[in-house]
Amino acid sequence: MQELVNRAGELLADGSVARVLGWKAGDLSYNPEPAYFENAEALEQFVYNGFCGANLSKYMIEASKLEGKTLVFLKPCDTYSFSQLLKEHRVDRDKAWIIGVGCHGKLDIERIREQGIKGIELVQEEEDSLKIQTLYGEKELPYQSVMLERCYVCKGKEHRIYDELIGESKETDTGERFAGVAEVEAMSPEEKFAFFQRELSKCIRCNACRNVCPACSCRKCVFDSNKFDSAQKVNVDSFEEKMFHIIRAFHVAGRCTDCGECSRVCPQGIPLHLFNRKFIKDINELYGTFQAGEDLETKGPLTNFTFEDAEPGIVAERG
Amino acid sequence: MYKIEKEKLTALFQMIAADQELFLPIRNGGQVNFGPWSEAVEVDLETLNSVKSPKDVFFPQSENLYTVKQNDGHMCIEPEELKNQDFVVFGIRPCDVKGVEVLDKVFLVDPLDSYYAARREHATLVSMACNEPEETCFCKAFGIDCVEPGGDVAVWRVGEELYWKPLNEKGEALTDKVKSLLVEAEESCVAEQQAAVRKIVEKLPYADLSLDGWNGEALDAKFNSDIWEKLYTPCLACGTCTFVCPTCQCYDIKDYDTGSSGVQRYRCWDSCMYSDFTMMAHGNNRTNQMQRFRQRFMHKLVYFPANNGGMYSCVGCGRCVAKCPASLNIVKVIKAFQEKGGEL
Amino acid sequence: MSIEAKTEFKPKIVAFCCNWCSYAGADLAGSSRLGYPADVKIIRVPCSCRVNPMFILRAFEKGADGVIICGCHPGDCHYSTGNYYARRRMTLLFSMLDYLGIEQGRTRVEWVSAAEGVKFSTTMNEFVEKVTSLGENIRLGDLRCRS
Amino acid sequence: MSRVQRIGVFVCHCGSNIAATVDVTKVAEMARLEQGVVHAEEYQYMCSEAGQAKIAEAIKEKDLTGIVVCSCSPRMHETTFRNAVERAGINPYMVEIANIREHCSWIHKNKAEGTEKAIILAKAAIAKVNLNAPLKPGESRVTKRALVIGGGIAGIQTALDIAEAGYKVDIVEKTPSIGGRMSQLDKTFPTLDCSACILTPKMVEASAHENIRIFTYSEVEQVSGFVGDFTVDIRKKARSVDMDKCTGCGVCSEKCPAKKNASEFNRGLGNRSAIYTPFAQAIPNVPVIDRENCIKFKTGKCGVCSKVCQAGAVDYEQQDEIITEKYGAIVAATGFDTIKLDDFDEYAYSQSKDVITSLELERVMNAAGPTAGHLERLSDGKAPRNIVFIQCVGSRDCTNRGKPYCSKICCMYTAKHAMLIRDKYPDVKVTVFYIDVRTPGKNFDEFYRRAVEDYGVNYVKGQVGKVAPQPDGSLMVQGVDMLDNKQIRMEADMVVLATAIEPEAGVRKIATMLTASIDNNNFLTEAHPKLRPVESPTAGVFLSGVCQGPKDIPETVAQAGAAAVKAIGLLAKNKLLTNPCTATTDELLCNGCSACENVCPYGAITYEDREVNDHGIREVRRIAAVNNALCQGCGACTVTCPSGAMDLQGFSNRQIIAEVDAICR
Repeated sequence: MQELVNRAGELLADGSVARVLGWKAGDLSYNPEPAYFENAEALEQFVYNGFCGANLSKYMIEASKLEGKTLVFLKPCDTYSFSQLLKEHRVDRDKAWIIGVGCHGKLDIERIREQGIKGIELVQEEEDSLKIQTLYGEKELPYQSVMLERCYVCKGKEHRIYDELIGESKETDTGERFAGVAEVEAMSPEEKFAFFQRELSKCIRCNACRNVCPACSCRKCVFDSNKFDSAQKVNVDSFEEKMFHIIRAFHVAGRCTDCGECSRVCPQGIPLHLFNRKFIKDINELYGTFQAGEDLETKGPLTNFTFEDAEPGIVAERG
Repeated sequence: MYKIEKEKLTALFQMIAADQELFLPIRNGGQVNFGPWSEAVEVDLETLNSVKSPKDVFFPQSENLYTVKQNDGHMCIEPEELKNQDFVVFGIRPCDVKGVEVLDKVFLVDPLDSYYAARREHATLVSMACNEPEETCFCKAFGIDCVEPGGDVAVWRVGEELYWKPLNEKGEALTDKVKSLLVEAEESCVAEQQAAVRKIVEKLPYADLSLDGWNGEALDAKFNSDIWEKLYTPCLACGTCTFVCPTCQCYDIKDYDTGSSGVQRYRCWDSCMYSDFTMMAHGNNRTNQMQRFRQRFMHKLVYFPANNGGMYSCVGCGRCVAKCPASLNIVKVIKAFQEKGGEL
Repeated sequence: MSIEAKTEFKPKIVAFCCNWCSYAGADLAGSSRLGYPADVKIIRVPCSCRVNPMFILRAFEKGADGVIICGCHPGDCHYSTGNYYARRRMTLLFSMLDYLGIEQGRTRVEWVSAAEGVKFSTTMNEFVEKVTSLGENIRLGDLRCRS
Repeated sequence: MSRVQRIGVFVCHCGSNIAATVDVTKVAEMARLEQGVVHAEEYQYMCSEAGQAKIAEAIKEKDLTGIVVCSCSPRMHETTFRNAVERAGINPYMVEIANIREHCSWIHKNKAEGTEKAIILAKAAIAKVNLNAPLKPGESRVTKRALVIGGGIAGIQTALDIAEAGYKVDIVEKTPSIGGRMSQLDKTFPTLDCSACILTPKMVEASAHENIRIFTYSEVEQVSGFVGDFTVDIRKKARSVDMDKCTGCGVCSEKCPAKKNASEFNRGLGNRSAIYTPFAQAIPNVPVIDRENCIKFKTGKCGVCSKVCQAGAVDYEQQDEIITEKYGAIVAATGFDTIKLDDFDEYAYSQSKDVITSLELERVMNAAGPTAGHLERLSDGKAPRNIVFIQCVGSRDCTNRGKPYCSKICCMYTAKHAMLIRDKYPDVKVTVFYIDVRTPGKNFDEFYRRAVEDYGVNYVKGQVGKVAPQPDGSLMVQGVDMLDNKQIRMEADMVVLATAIEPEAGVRKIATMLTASIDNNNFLTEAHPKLRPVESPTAGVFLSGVCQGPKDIPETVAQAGAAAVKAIGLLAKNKLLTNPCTATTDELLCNGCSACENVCPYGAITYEDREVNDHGIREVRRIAAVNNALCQGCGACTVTCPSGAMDLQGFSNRQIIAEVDAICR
């Protein structure tokens, strides 16, 4: 981490960048926040640890409007989001100084709490394990057991776009990316319906999933505007939960890099990635493997077609 | 003071729910929220905070106000029926009880909110003391004692027993209803645990959070401080903090055209974090996120106390601390001003 | 389609037809007096690629029991490529609806040329029969719209 | 549009067409209750003078801002009513049609049902009109030049007529010479005059005309733009001969050592050299080198043609050339070919040289053909004594090996062939197997009867099941005589197949380039089968000749002229009004993400950095800009735009949703 601080300090000092976009130590050991640092003094609060899951690429939309370059620290998966945003002209490459940071997988505080751990005073990251001091005694957990869902199906620790790289990474993808989707696909219509009904009924329409999503970069979301008179502030009816999440998933289909932020931030722990990943799975199966944000050239699957594309009837045929 | 064995809780719930609605913390899809009791649901009294505060028992996230119908060219208005049945809220935490008191200040003053008032009138609150406060708790800062529950009935969970103490007539009435399941008990039975929990509260990371300087007088100094510019930057402008908050009371009023069964005029929670919050014909009086962000905390810590004899519209439940996607929260705001002494 | 079922339940069905092929196909069905149930109501759009998934969900929200999209045959799009985009969009949307446990039979895409009055009418008859057999759309509707 | 509308609803009886199954009075009554409706009436024929007058009247009296007509399909009368309201002083795009005839009264027997549906359709139209906004068509210029694709008799005639009217016109022909199928024919029915004699003068006239440019051995590569302003890339394939230098002496072809190449012009019955002109009267009379079979190109050696060419015209280095030209109108005259007979083995076409198609027979009978006009068996050169003609080979054939339609010309040309043979070789026996003999057309039936009565051609109603080549080289023909219902076995020494015709292979590619639709049989479809037979549904694209459907020469020439007139009518205009139902961007919602640009088939969307004032926030943003002249209003962009910044005028998101809501109530 010190390496990051030093390098940031240099670049600030020699004026290569006007500010640094990184993570600032929180008031609890697990809640660092995305923050700008303008000088060395501020950098003292810089932190990079297992709880720095936040994907900073979306902040670059605003940062692109500021004077001078912004140094941004991006994890491997964050760089997919950045290049997708670049492809959509939402960020300015010339305004960004990208330092790709290593990643050992990021931690999920909710998973830690699910282990029955309460009153967390201090979390210490050790090689492969977490030492957690709580008001109710000390606990130890294997690091690998409490990572964010996305880390178990990591797209790989290779940065897609960067100016320089600092730090080592460790592969964490022990899971099967589409297992969750396949599980639902295997259900009967009734089970599927019940499953999503249960999950979505928790939705409080706080829009955290949308507002954190790098693909949901619309200046004004259709659900906030009257263009479709589709503006909604709340799910009055269970239909509206579906409407919101289906359309959101559809709007980011072919653009979603599967960064997993939506699931990370949902206060009700709804597995929102199951929507986006369903589209990704279908796209891969029907139109050939596609990974948004992998490069800047490839045409998105929904702004593209082939003469031989499957007919919509295939949905029924697949059963 | 009475007590009842924990195994008998289901019997207790059955008895309460026999002739009225019973709301209590229910675990569904891995999350705990308040909901109506039934044999089918999984009651969870262990989890400290429900994700959504119980406020929506009284102030639902959305509720229809009235329906406008058209019969061959003529308009007619059908108001929504007000709550007219008694019901019980069980397991509401001391901080959330305080939250309801905050809402009362808004909805039970002139002009009275009849929808809210009807629900309050018919509700009996069974408030439950906390056993294991968490690092996110800071109710103490607002003078709340998490082992001295308010409401109509106070309950403590000690060992295998649940201790039950009516606090007023409503409480007595409910107690009479379920007397057959209760046995007399000594006040002192809970004292030991209360002491133990109070000790823990002293050790909480936010134990010494001070609200010095947060009051009506502080308006200009706080409002004009440029700390806000630094504080708000990570804010994603989502509504998580406001929607999990037990005291946020802002709402919007919208129409929904149901087609054949008329146009429903309903109200729903709104969030001062949203760009169209208080949007007016000319546009919006808060044009950027800093202003929206500032509004939320100024309201809770300055405007509200200024108008309500010093009562803050925050109760330290810690939900925003736990849930903010950008790890922002009211504590960070309060501290930031402490450290910088409000200046800078 | 069982007669009883038909008499007790009449589905609401929205058909989006592209102006150049399918709408003309529907006209031809009409001028050829090729009947199909009155439950089908047609909305004219310039091209199948104009059909936004939001329109389809909106129809279901407001009480439709089935939605069908008709466009020119692939290769014959008046705008040359519109229906290719529509094909991908609808395939993915339908797949998502299926994933959510919504009955497959409630949505359909059919390519109907201006010359295929017969196909239009048979398609609509089939579709109505299918939707009728599925009954009222409960899973994907806003209950406020049901009285 | 926020402004409150004053809507008038007009319900048409269409005589009894609508009124019989829809209670029009009820429809008008119910419409009156809808939001914005201030007037509703019904009338016998809304499209009539009187009907339109009623609309105008109501507009004046009730100060209407929007009109809903419940009548027949908008494809029928939308324009009629738009013009009517415009004359009455309101914007033509404030009209919506509820199609209660084709989509309602004509298909629903039960009056209650029909009425209920008609009311809903009316409500949907009313809901839409409530959100209509006045639209103003833009203007686009007209390039005063036409393109004719195909240099057969259809293309030549169309080009000549357009040129005669004083407009420039280019012909693009993919083979080395214009002339097309007609140039392959020997004689024409029913007059029996020589095909070349009537075609050649037209070819010469076309090539000599000051307004006509001819690109032979060329193909259309790409078409962009729209009516009045098409941009077309034409590929001039390398001819390997300099057209300016070549004198057409023909020595190169004589001296060319690679002589054994099947002659396309003679349907492969004769040979040609590698450097060749397809036929004597070819225009231009300039040879091409068939690089596939040219020794020089295959081995690098040879080069005889260039040695013997006095003019030094042979140029092995020549490259394909792309010519880009603008056109106001495009006429497709791509013509036809005979179908492949691979699936018709029972006729032994592939097994015996003496089983030929009628088009091949044309070459055999032609003085310039492979047999110099002598009727002889291609297997042994012997003169045939028994010739059997088989009709409808692949025509009126609903198995998927053939074509469901009637090729139309076969009955007549077979009568012609039979007659010519009997005339020239009276001792040759001619039998024709037919399903029906179809002779509608001036002097056609007379012609056919002459064949039977004066020339003793033996017509047998029935189909041939098998043609079996015999060891002695003769052909055993097995068929049925349906009239006296008996099996027939007869020996023939030559069999001629009246092979079905189908559109030229390249037509699908061209149709796609022109965004002109084609039917299941690859014929280009007309805008209206009766009322607009020579126009394609795509504005500015016209149809000439067999590419639209089977035709004989006089029909083709007539349609070619008609297509020309339509093109001239277009070229005569200085400006065109463009469809105002185009996409527009809401600059405050646009993300500048390029999604719309990626799906626009017309390249109508570009991006510009524009300063916007977003509720007080002033900043420069990348925003999509739609070129209204290019936008054709398909709406692809509107769906690909997640924020809904892209919307389509006349079919806006809110309009369509309003219709949906109205229908689902």
